Amino acid sequence: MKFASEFRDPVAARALLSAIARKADAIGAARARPVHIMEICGGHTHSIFRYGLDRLIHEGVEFVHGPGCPVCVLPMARVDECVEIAERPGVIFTTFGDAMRVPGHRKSLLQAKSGGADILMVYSPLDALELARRSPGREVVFFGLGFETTTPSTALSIQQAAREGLTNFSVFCNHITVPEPIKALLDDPDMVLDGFIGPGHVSMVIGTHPYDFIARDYGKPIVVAGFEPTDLLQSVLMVLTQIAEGRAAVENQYARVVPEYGNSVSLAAIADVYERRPSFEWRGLGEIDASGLRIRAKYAAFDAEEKFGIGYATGRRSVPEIEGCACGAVMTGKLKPTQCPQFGKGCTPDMPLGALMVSSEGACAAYWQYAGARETAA
Amino acid sequence: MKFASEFRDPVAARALLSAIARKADAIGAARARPVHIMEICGGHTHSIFRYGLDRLIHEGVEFVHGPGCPVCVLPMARVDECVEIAERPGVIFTTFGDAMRVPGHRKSLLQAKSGGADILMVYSPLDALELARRSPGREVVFFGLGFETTTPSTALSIQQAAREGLTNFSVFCNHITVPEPIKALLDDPDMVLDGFIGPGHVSMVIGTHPYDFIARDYGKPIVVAGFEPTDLLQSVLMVLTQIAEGRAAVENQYARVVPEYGNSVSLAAIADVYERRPSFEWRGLGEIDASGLRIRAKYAAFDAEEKFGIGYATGRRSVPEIEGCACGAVMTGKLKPTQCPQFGKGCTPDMPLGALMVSSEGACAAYWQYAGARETAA
Amino acid sequence: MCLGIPGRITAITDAARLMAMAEVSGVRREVNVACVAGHDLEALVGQWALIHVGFAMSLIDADEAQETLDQMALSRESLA
Amino acid sequence: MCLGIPGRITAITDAARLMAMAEVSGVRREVNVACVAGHDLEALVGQWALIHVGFAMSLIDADEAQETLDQMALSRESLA
Amino acid sequence: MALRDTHVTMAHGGGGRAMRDLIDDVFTSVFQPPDTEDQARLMDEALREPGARLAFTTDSFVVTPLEFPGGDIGTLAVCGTVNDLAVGGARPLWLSAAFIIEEGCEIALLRRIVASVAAEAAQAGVRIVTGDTKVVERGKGDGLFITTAGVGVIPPGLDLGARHIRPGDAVIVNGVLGDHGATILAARGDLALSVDLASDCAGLGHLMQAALAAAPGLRAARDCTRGGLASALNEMAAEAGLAVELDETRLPLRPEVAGVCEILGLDPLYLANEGRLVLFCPPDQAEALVAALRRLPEGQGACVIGQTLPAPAGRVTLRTAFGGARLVDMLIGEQLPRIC
Amino acid sequence: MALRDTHVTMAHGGGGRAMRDLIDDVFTSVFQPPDTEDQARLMDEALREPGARLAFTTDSFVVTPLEFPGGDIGTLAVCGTVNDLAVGGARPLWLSAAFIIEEGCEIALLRRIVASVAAEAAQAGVRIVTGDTKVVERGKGDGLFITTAGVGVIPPGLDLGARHIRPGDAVIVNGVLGDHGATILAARGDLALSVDLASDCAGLGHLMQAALAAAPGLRAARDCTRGGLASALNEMAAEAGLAVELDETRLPLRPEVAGVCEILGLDPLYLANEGRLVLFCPPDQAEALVAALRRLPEGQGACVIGQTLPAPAGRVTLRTAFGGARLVDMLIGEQLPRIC
Ligand code: SF4
Ligand code: SF4
Ligand SMILES: [Mg+2]
Ligand SMILES: [Mg+2]
Ligand SMILES: [Mg+2]
Ligand SMILES: [Mg+2]
Ligand SMILES: [Mg+2]
Ligand SMILES: [Mg+2]
Ligand SMILES: [Mg+2]
Ligand SMILES: [Mg+2]
Ligand SMILES: [Mg+2]
Ligand SMILES: [Mg+2]
Repeated sequence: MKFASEFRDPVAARALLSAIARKADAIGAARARPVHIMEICGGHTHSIFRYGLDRLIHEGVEFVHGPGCPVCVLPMARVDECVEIAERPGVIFTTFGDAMRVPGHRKSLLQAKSGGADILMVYSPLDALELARRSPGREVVFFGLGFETTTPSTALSIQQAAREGLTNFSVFCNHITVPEPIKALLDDPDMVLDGFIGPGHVSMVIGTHPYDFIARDYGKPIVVAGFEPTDLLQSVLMVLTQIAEGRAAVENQYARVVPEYGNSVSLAAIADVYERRPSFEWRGLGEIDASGLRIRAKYAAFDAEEKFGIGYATGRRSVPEIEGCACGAVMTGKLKPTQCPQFGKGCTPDMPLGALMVSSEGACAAYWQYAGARETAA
Repeated sequence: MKFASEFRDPVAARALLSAIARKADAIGAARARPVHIMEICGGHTHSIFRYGLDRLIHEGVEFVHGPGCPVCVLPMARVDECVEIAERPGVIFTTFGDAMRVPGHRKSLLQAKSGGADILMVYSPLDALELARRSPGREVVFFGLGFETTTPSTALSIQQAAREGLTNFSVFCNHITVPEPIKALLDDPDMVLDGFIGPGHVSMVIGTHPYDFIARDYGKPIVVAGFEPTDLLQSVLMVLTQIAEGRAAVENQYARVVPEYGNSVSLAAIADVYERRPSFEWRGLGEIDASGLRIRAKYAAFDAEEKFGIGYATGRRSVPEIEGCACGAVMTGKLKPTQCPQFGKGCTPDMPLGALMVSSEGACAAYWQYAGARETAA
Repeated sequence: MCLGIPGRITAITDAARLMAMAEVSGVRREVNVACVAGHDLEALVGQWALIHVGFAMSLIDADEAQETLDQMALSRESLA
Repeated sequence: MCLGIPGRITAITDAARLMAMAEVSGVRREVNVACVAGHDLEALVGQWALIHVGFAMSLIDADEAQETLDQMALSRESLA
Repeated sequence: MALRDTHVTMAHGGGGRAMRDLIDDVFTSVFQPPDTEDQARLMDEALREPGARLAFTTDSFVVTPLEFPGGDIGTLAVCGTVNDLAVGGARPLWLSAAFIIEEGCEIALLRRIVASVAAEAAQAGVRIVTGDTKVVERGKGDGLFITTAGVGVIPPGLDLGARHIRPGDAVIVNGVLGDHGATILAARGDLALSVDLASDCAGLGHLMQAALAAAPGLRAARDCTRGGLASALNEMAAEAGLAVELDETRLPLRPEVAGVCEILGLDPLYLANEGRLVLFCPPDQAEALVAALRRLPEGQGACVIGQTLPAPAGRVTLRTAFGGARLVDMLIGEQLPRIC
Repeated sequence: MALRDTHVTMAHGGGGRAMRDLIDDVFTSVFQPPDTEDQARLMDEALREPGARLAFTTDSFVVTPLEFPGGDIGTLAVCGTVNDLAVGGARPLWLSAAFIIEEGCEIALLRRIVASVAAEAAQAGVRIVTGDTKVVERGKGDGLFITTAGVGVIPPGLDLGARHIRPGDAVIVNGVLGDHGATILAARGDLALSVDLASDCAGLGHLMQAALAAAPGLRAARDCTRGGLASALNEMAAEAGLAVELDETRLPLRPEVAGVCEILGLDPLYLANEGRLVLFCPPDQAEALVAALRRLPEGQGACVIGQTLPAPAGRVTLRTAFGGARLVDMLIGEQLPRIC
């Protein structure tokens, strides 16, 4: 596959691993005193485990798995609201596949579907739009979730629905943004991170400048990275190099896809359709100021919160999360997944308790699934 | 079963058969010159075959099976309209079971159901009413068909729906009346009938006087009969007795159920809800003046013809019936079912062509099913 | 046509809607009794009626039934 | 998060709605090209784009890709 | 791992851990099949006897409601296949059981039905040796369908079949007709009938062994399921090339079943049974056969109901109480309640 | 009588003439079962051999769409059960086939699928000896479900099974992975993907005979169906009490299948197959085994993909192209397309 296979070259990977080892040694990183590098994006977590990079890399480099899986950080109360909408008569609730298993307080969408709710898995909001066109008697709701990468797709779909005058299409908006939770993490006094791998696909939309504050205000290196294994290794090397050189800058390893100033069409669509919520709740992290988007009043006809009088629209706030999970500590790098008392006991991928066990992107699920952490736990 | 088993007594039956034989001999009835007695009602046809009375009775008495099966005489065009209504989105079309198999031009209700139409078999219009109460989002249509026996049940159901203010219940009215087709038969110059067995359950609603014209104007005996085998035999004996005595009167063998003037509540309900159509089409018999009922304007909200703009309401008339069937001749006693060129060939109970093969009440179907006429035909 | 069957009214189930329980050979079904109801609904209990498509259409007259049977017995005796 | 994958635009399928056919390893899917469309839609045909949830989100810059690969080769040589 | 879910979701059909847990916890733990491989490996000494033959049959079971007075879809699934083996003279040995589960099915219900399957199999002396589960989306199933297949062994020299029936043979049933069909009609609820009836569902393997012992000349037997006694007799008369004449006064029928039929205008000869069979034997062995059947609970109501006649081939008639006769033809489609 | 209907109605399930016509015209005329009784009576000389055993298995088949590139539900229903017999070392002999048909199913479609069943059975050298049809109401089925059960004979002395696997055994597959799963995902249409792929659906009975001949030390084989290669290996590793290590560079995969997986975020190791099996044999017989498999059309892509290790018991890992390793765990529920 062009623009992918070239970046999976084992020889190049070995070279990068050696270079990383030398650089790590040079800055004195060791198992006892590791350099902590957070990959913000769940896709990067996925790649690390899929290719076994965590086992291959120098033992002085420790990956900290960030909050960048929008499925994982969805709070239970929002899932409850999805279920509530999906169970309304006449509704066809459409969603990306991996959101189906996220537990709410009562049930997941998968369970609601088994109970009779009309829930349909789609690949794209365009498919939900097409379904709405073909089902004039039904209300088609699309479960809009995701970071800045995904936000343009729902914004463009809402604009298209408005152009066509569709009256039976709406989006249940749960879009969130990357910079705000990173800022929250950096503000944590217990924070141990030495640098960041920046999210490649978020950045293709927003560009690299939204991360300037990380380098400028907090003095931490960040390298926006592609998702292939050599992309990741090269980015780690670039972070280590900055550390070695005492620099902190925003660098772009993924220039083949990420333009410095992002994508103007996407940004315009987002700005037209969405506005910031004062605050939004993240599973494991709690409320974070200005971290979520909502649909602007001019598109209220396509806003499921308005149409169904549900969620932030009603002023109702979230029900508390479940007790006893260490997701926050794992997400901020303070604990490893296996150090959570629930890991593999109360919390497993088939009955997830915390955020990070939900999607295969989640740090705990990835540990379980790919890293064989189960044996460690058992 | 009380009021039934007593009338199935083989000893009494044998006595009645002997009395009939003597009476038949007395009036000179013989295989070559039989007395033709028409049982108007399909229920009587059914009993005759179920108990094998046609084989037991004196060979000079020949039963002619009348037009008294409302399922059989339903014209194809009306079935087409049923299908049209049933296939409308949102409709639940409810019907008595035996109407499901009646062929229309395109298909039967059974076939429409297999094609996805929401068609439900019910035992009573009350069940359709209850379904409408429980299904506020759906339009529940009841397929009202039947003679005067059944008409009160839909009239009372419509009155009840009106009292409750139900807006999603309607009746597709195909009710027909007995006296008019009998008059049409009697007016046929080729008519060969010597007397009638009158329909017991129709008469419990309308009483016996509506048949006065048969005796008075046409000089034919008629005995209103019950449905058990000895009821039928006794009624045949009463007809033969009238013939022997040169009388023609309306007599009531079924006095345990049939009051002389019928049932006043039923008649009032019919009069309140229904009015006569100028004319109605009968399968095999064509249009017969004043032989069908329609829902009065004051109950238009419960009239499926009005609600769906279908049928006689639209002024559209019937599509012609299929060629080559001898139903009319069989129904008027001119031919026996086995004499129809289609019997057992183009026309069988699983693929009925004509009216009389449709329901097991139909003369041709009864011949096929119970009398072993198949071998005769084959 | 017009399948009808004798059933015994065993209880009034909903006086307002004129509904009663009818029993045929141990089989129970709720039926409408509008056509046979007099002033005293309860008086129906224990009576036999001709049931058709969920409606009690006519009360069955036991005397008339007996008379019909007697009539048949007559033709039997005349045979003997 | 944000599963994205390089695909080649092979045809414009609905210019009004900005839809095009994209191909990934022989798998075809119609995608929206609003984010990458310039004045001449047809110019997209043959280009590679990053596809995410049915949208072409960004054109892939082959020169930049080569530069990144060169960069990697460098660390390989520095190893040798 | 023990299943924590209360309802079946699509995950339980996906081939992964959820499916394995469902199978292990709900099915395998109860059936305890002999092999871990997805095939049972079996042998029975009777199969090695020269002249012995293997009997093999299958049926899918679809019934609404899944549970009803007298049984559930699980008892049906075992009895139906055991009976298809037994009526051919085979000793039923092993059953497979494949479950197609609709998303949303309650797991507690599933456990009850699996328990029924196990109990009925134990009663019939057969083992559930292999199985399968599939989950289909809501609206693409009806709660649960079960398909069983059965393997048995026919001892050397035994050859039951309609072609052995001779004119004059006695026609015998093992009990009252139509209980199952009438029970299901009422249990379904949509006709709003209420009646104290229970399905006749029963495994007839032991009964057939008793029949073979009592009437060595037994010609053929068949269980009367869908389409009732009438359909079974029509099939057999056609295969035998003979006529069957039934005696209406001898047909065993509960008043409640007759009542359901009178109300709905149905013919009890066409009502489904799940524990009834019809047997053909030489007339001189009929008495012994009936007596032997009556000794077992599932043969309590056994009686002779008619006889075979040389012709016309394939015709079944019913002699009525007053000497009339009517054809008992094959049903056309399904029996639909009549109104008129 | 020849069936004149174009679509199945409830009448075709009612036990009467319509049902008989459907069965006679659509099924029996094609399968020509050996018996008119509702049980097949069978014997195969191989069964009488001392030490021979009977193998018995079942599967229900539910697939949307019913017809897809490379096969249909009928080919699946035969191949699936033939393969379950074959991978246990049995020679497949007889199949039962039970059809649950949704009201409204097109009869022409039914005929095509029945023809597929017959053709695939002929190809596999098995006979459809008994069967059943049921009709369910619209909205209570999904067009058609087929349940097959299969009976075969395992020759004396042959005992394949996961418990015989030893450390160091070679792990072998017979061809590219995931074609069936990817084909069905695309054919379903709801993801609007279009790709030139065909199901790998194939009967593997002949291939297993070739494998047994080439590698007399063959330990075990299993077909990789729902849950894919990963699930089959996890089950076998657990049963064997060993670890399995796969080599990523050796896994045979079509670019199109990889493409479908990349787009949807799926792992091809979990994609369903219907004509793929995984075999375990002593390392010194691996080469001969692969060569023998490659000689048959259904073994064209055969190759060694890994080996067994003594521990940890039940663990399956994948060695990646650059020497990393990841756990290949049992799937949790179904694989759901990922977006993020
Ligand atoms: S194991 Fe579960 S509860 Fe613990 S940190 Fe991970 S996701 Fe949260
Ligand atoms: S056989 Fe058919 S066409 Fe002929 S009279 Fe009877 S119903 Fe009519
Ligand atoms: Mg069978
Ligand atoms: Mg059976
Ligand atoms: Mg049978
Ligand atoms: Mg299976
Ligand atoms: Mg359902
Ligand atoms: Mg199997
Ligand atoms: Mg299988
Ligand atoms: Mg298998
Ligand atoms: Mg069967
Ligand atoms: Mg369906």
